[in-house]
Amino acid sequence: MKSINLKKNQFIQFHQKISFKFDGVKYFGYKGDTIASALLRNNINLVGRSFKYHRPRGIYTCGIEEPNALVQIISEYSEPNTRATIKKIYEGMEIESQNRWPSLENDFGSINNLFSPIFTAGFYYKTFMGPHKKFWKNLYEPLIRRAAGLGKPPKDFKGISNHIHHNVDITIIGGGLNGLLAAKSFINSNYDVLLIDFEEQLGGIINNSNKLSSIDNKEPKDWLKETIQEIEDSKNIKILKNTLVTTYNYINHLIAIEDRFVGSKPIEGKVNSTLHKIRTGHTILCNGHIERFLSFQNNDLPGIMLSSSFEKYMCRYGLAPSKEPVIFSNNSNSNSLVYGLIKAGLKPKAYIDSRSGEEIEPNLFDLIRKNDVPLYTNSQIKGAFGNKKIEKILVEDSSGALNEIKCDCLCLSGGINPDVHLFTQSKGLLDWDEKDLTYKPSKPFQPTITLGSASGQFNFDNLNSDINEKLKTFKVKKLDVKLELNTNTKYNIEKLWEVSPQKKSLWAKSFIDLQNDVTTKDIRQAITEGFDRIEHLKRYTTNSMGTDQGKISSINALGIVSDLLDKKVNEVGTTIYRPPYAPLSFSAIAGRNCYEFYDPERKSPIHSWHIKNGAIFEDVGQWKRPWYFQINKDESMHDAVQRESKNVRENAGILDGSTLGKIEIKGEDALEFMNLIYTNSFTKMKQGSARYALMLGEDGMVKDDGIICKISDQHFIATTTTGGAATVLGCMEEYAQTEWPNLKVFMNSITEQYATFNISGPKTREIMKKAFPNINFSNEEFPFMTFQFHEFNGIPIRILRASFTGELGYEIYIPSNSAPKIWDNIQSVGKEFGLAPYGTEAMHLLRAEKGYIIVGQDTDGSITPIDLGLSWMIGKSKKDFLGKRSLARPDTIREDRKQLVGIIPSNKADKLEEGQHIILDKEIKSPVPMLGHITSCYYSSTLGHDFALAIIKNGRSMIGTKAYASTSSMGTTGVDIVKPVFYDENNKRLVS
Amino acid sequence: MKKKYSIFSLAKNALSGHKDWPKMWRSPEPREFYDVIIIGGGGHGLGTAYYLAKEHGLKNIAVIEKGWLGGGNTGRNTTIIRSNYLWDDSAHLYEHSLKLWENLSSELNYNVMFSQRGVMNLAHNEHDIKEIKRRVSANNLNGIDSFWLSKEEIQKKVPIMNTDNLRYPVLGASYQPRGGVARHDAIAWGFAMRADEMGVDIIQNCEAHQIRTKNGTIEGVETSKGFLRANKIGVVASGHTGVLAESAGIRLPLQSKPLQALVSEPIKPIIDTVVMSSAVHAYVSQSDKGELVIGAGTDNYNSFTQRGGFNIIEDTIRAMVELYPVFGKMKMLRQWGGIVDICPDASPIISKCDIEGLFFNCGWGTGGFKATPGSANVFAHTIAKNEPHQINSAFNLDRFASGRLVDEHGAAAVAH
Amino acid sequence: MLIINCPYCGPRDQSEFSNGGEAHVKRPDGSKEIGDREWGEYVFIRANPKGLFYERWVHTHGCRKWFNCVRDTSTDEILVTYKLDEKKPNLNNFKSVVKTPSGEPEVGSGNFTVEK
Amino acid sequence: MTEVIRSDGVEIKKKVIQQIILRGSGDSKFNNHINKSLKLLPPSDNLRIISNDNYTLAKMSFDQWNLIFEKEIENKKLNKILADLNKSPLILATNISDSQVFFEIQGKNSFDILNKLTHFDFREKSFKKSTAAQTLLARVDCSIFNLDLKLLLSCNRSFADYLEDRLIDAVNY
Repeated sequence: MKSINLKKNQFIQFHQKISFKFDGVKYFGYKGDTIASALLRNNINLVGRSFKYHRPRGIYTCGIEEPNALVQIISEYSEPNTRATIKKIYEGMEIESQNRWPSLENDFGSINNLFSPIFTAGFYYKTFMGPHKKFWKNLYEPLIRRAAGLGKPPKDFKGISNHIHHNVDITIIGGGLNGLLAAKSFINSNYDVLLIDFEEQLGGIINNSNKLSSIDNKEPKDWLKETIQEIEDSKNIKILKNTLVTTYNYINHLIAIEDRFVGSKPIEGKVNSTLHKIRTGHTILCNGHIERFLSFQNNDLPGIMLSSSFEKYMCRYGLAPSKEPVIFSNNSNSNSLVYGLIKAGLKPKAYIDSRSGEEIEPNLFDLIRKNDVPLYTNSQIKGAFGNKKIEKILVEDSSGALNEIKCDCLCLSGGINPDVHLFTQSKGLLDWDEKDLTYKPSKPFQPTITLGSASGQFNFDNLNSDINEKLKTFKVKKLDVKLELNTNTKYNIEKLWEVSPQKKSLWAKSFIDLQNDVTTKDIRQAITEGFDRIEHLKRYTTNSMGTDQGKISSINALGIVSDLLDKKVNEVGTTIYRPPYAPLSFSAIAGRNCYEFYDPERKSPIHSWHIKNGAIFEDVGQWKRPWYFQINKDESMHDAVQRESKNVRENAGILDGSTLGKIEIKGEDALEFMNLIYTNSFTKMKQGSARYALMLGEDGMVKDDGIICKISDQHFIATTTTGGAATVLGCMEEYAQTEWPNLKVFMNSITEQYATFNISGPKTREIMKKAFPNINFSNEEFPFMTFQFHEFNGIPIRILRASFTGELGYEIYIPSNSAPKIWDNIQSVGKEFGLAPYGTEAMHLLRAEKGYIIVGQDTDGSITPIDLGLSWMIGKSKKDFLGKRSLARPDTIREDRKQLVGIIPSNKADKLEEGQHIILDKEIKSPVPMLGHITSCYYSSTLGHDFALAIIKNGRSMIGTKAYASTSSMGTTGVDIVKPVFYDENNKRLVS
Repeated sequence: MKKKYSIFSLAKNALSGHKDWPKMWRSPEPREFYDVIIIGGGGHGLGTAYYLAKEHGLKNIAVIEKGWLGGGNTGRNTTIIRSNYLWDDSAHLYEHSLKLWENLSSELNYNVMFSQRGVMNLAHNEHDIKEIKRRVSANNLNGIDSFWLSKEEIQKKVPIMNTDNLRYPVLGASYQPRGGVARHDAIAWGFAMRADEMGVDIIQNCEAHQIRTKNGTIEGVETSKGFLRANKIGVVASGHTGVLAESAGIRLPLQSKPLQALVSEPIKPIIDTVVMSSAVHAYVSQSDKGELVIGAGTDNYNSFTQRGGFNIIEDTIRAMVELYPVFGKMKMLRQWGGIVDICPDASPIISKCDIEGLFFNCGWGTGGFKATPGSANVFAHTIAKNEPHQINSAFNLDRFASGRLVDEHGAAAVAH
Repeated sequence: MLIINCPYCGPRDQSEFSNGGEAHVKRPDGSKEIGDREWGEYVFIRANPKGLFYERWVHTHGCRKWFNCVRDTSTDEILVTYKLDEKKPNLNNFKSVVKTPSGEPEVGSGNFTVEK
Repeated sequence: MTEVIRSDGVEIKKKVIQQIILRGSGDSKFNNHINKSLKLLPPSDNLRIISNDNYTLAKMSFDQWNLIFEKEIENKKLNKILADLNKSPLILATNISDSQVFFEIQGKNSFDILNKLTHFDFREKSFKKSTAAQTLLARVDCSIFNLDLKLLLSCNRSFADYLEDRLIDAVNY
């Protein structure tokens, strides 16, 4: 392939040379070149090896539809599968070809081509099963996996991409002729408009082809410059360049990705890509068309490319990949390439057209005649041949004779398809156009408008009327632009999908999907085997499942299938176009919502104190809660937890309970509402008292628990578990609004208004007396499960006497901003009494000694209050509450349900493990019937041995008997089943 | 005539240019009467017909499918297979299926590419650890291979995983070595081919409209190709089962929600096991073609459009790029959705109902693919014997009245 | 992502809302006698039509108010949203797009790309 | 009042602002009672803000109003207003001054910054001056008050550090 530079070009800076490396060799390109155009300048066309047969592959297109030229960008964390036809080069760029070993020139993988007659469609379903199924895991699959896949894995990469949301009335996708005209009509209207184009410069076919000779009697370049200026000056139009719309979701929600480093190396620490998330009232699709190829023997040889791509390299990148390409076409679209070549002082080696002589456009005929270009009409290419590049082609002319033409480049055109990918993503329907032989948008489902070739209008004559008609609803100014064309032709095409090879050979391949190495023979084989539905055919042959998703070939496959099945193409249908339009970077999707911003770290009002005092934190939902406190760096968790819990039993400990949910329930019917939500009855409850309460789901299972404080019949405060805060509030609001709207009741979350300090232990009373001198903490004045409002240094506080550890305890509720001061005060006052902070682990241990449950750990959504032995909490007299009816269902009143029990090892020195199961067999020969499992288990320094809570079948009636607990090493430990309480059974310490 | 597939049959056919391969299945017009009609041509439906013919000797069977075989959830899932479920009933059902998977390729003589590369469920907080340790213990006692892996052991199996500087660090995982992935289309085509060989009529583009009953027993089904009479009808049409049940006056506790998944571009091997993470609800494996197959969460509303919101994809990917830094420079190739029909206790329904001769197999939620052969096997038994098999007795329809549920919410590893 | 018109705050992105399943399902009065099956159906069974569906949404990250909505589950098209205390809108002024009894719509399901 | 970040076209400050939630039916009796004690008639339609020189009152939904004290007053005076409001059984007032943190955002690029964190439509035609909104900002529940010269943004205090970091990040990237 001998390329030639065309220096009269406004996009390439020929004065600015750029060096880059491809497979270790240094080459030169110019500023504005893509990798593909730079390689073509250096006459390199072999850029990769195909997926299955490892055949040599070249640059086939000049855009995003590229199936072959996928390269690895070593200088950018070795990013795989990058399209050479899109990525712009920069100084010092390092690029490697993919999927070949040891080198591109001689790839060991091409041995597959030798065995290719066996490796046809779906061969892997019919073999790799013998001689034993172990072969698949240890031999066949590893081999297949190593051969498959294109690029090598990239390096670890922590990118910076951000998201920008847009809310606009109109989004115009595509800044070509139609996009610019549409945008012009919205200038200074009261519509917010977003114009998006994938290229660095707006203009589309104005820049990429020779079709237009003048617009409104001006040079296309000048008209373009003026129009862009006009649009940029308009206040209501925003332009996004280098931005590709990848996804069109339901209710006009678009996703687009912008590359922020086009033509330069991404700078660390700078945003390298932006994901635009656009909510638009209307979408106007003018993203143009894509040319399709033709199938014939060896249509994959390097040096073969699409004719409009060759033309785009000439117009957009100032480069003719070859001085004298052969052109093979079945339609009028490739006329403008002939015009372009001749204008640049070159000419095609031959022009082959499958159409008959009369159908050839007159001005093309004159152009070819005047420049004596060999013309073959009614002719087809039977095959292309050459070693790792095209060297000659075999043409069967109208008389049937075979002509051999030597050439270094072949331009193909099988017709053009409107780019309907985004239109079908919007759930619009397509319709086959028998005249233009392609699918065109027909019935939109959302407010979607298609213009220009994206809507299937391949001629320019009714451009104005089409746009004015479709934009009528917006009442914008009418368009009347005058166009003159270089090749003023009406689009004309003759049906041609495939040319059969000259001689029958097992190795002759005519490709229908270049990237996945799918041949037309594979399609015929799939249909003979019964995979005649287009979706089956795609999955069986993997046709159009590559990274290009069959952009230049999927319509051809439909044509071939409709011929084989003798069905109209509309009956064959198409496979579903799935987002994204082109592969979308993971880092861009993640945006800033990852790494340090993955999820908020919710902090309690005294979080900084915890950090300063050696707290080790645990994640509880989004909260960070002190798990335990280390008095020095090498104190183990076990020692810390034993120290903390012992201190609560002997002196006093203090826990930060601010993360528990706190909901205020107010209103005239607050009492009736609370009786409906919780199992307990609050009617006879005295004002100023508190009660431990359970909340069930409608299925009767325990969902959450907490302490309810009754200020009055019209005012309650309920606490919830940390994890349950949002769901309990949500459930209350749901039932208040949807089931009992007649009740006058309101709920406010006051979780963050108050910090909560739970202090408990034998010496608590002395500490509280010193910390709050003006309050009387005697048992008579301040009995168990009551609360009082006080003021401390002008701060309104509430103190509730309750305890989760089984010791004398108080919960102090303090407005969050004043919490740190009071916490510090209690710490200093409590020092002399041995007061020390404790974490969640010690709290779990202490509450388990008392047999108190933790919802979510001792319950799993399938446990009722009766199972937990908490039937005393059910207000028997109440006529209704959440889940009441479910408590009377056959399965809920069963006697042998799983019930809460205590477990201690028969031999006190033995260990118990959480999550293990209680069984009756000493030896484990699985499957073993299980009675239930250990929900919580700890070593207790108070008891001097391990102990656990468990939920087991028929639990209560088994108290006093022996059983076994399984161990993680599949052994068993003898256990005694006891009552689920291990400390101060009759609560003397609580109420004294 | 029994089709034989091997390297030798491939070589023989290569010589004649692969022109004379036999058709995988006939596409007959429906006959007027069948002993059993299976509504739903996915993996479960085709498998049921296969086992009815093979193990219960029934001959006059039809499978009717409104679209193309395997076009529903069979063709849309992330192909993960495991049996480490919590409750005994579920564990036995999924283990029964895993055992069938293990020699399905040889039984069908069609390579379903079941790759037992192990399945890992990550724990990201203390609550996860407790739940996973309980499940591992229950699995072992039910005879299912299941281990607890420490962070170091995870690192060895999945070197690309970043376990520590994460918002929710990886604290450990459960691991089932016999779990893995398979080629989803192959099981549908394999069952269809062998069922067809035994005389089962497989009829595509035949949509069931209305189930017809007469005083409490089944009569037949109105379809787009006319009324088909039958003694027994098995409805296994995932989300649409509820719609059809309604036509027979039966209300099923199903809710159909979109579940999304995506694949990356194909690259050389980087991950050799399946990793599931329910806390950040994202799970990943690498297909033999080299694409990373990533499952996301469900949208929280009912829909049959097989599409979901982009926010679900965002939530999964932002967890992935943190858990696997190597994904930072990779790209999403394709994104789609399926319809998962979910029961309130996240367990399936394989059951008779009040109408004689009418059977339902649905409610698989996100666990359908791994259960394909096992579900088909026990459903065939239920239909043939008019009594549930011991394995699926717990998954009856009236468990919702009695309250004896099999609550597998945690095990499905997908927050729904 | 859908746009949902909250009756109190106006049209908002779907990420601000949570779904509440089927609407107009009256909770049986707990105090009256009710059979196990009937109660089981209230707790567990909700409509799951493919087509027009009366459902509930709550503006969780907004005004936190519940409201009802009619949506076509075969295309996700939201026809109307209305307050809890408003009458159930009659649907005959909404042209049904359903073509086949199993609820496959003419256009908008996204399950096929060419008109049948 | 502490400064969070100042860059071209945007300035963000963090403030602790006292706030009271009012719940009630919103009928005329309710409105008149509030008018009597606050000398400020509550707005009638949803998400509207009415303010005088010492209070700002925003109707967040048909049964909830937020009373914001831009000019700080001592707690004693606040508790008196609270008690006065609660006297009538129609009004249920709760002090939530400690539960939220406020960010004040000014400058012509304010909306461009916020568009990086939320889908919310800040255009004039959908978010007029002196209206309020509750939405998600960087996945955190926020209330936004569109006052004439500035924007007030509030979130629960436990999320405040995270939201502050996200605002700074949105200005830097």
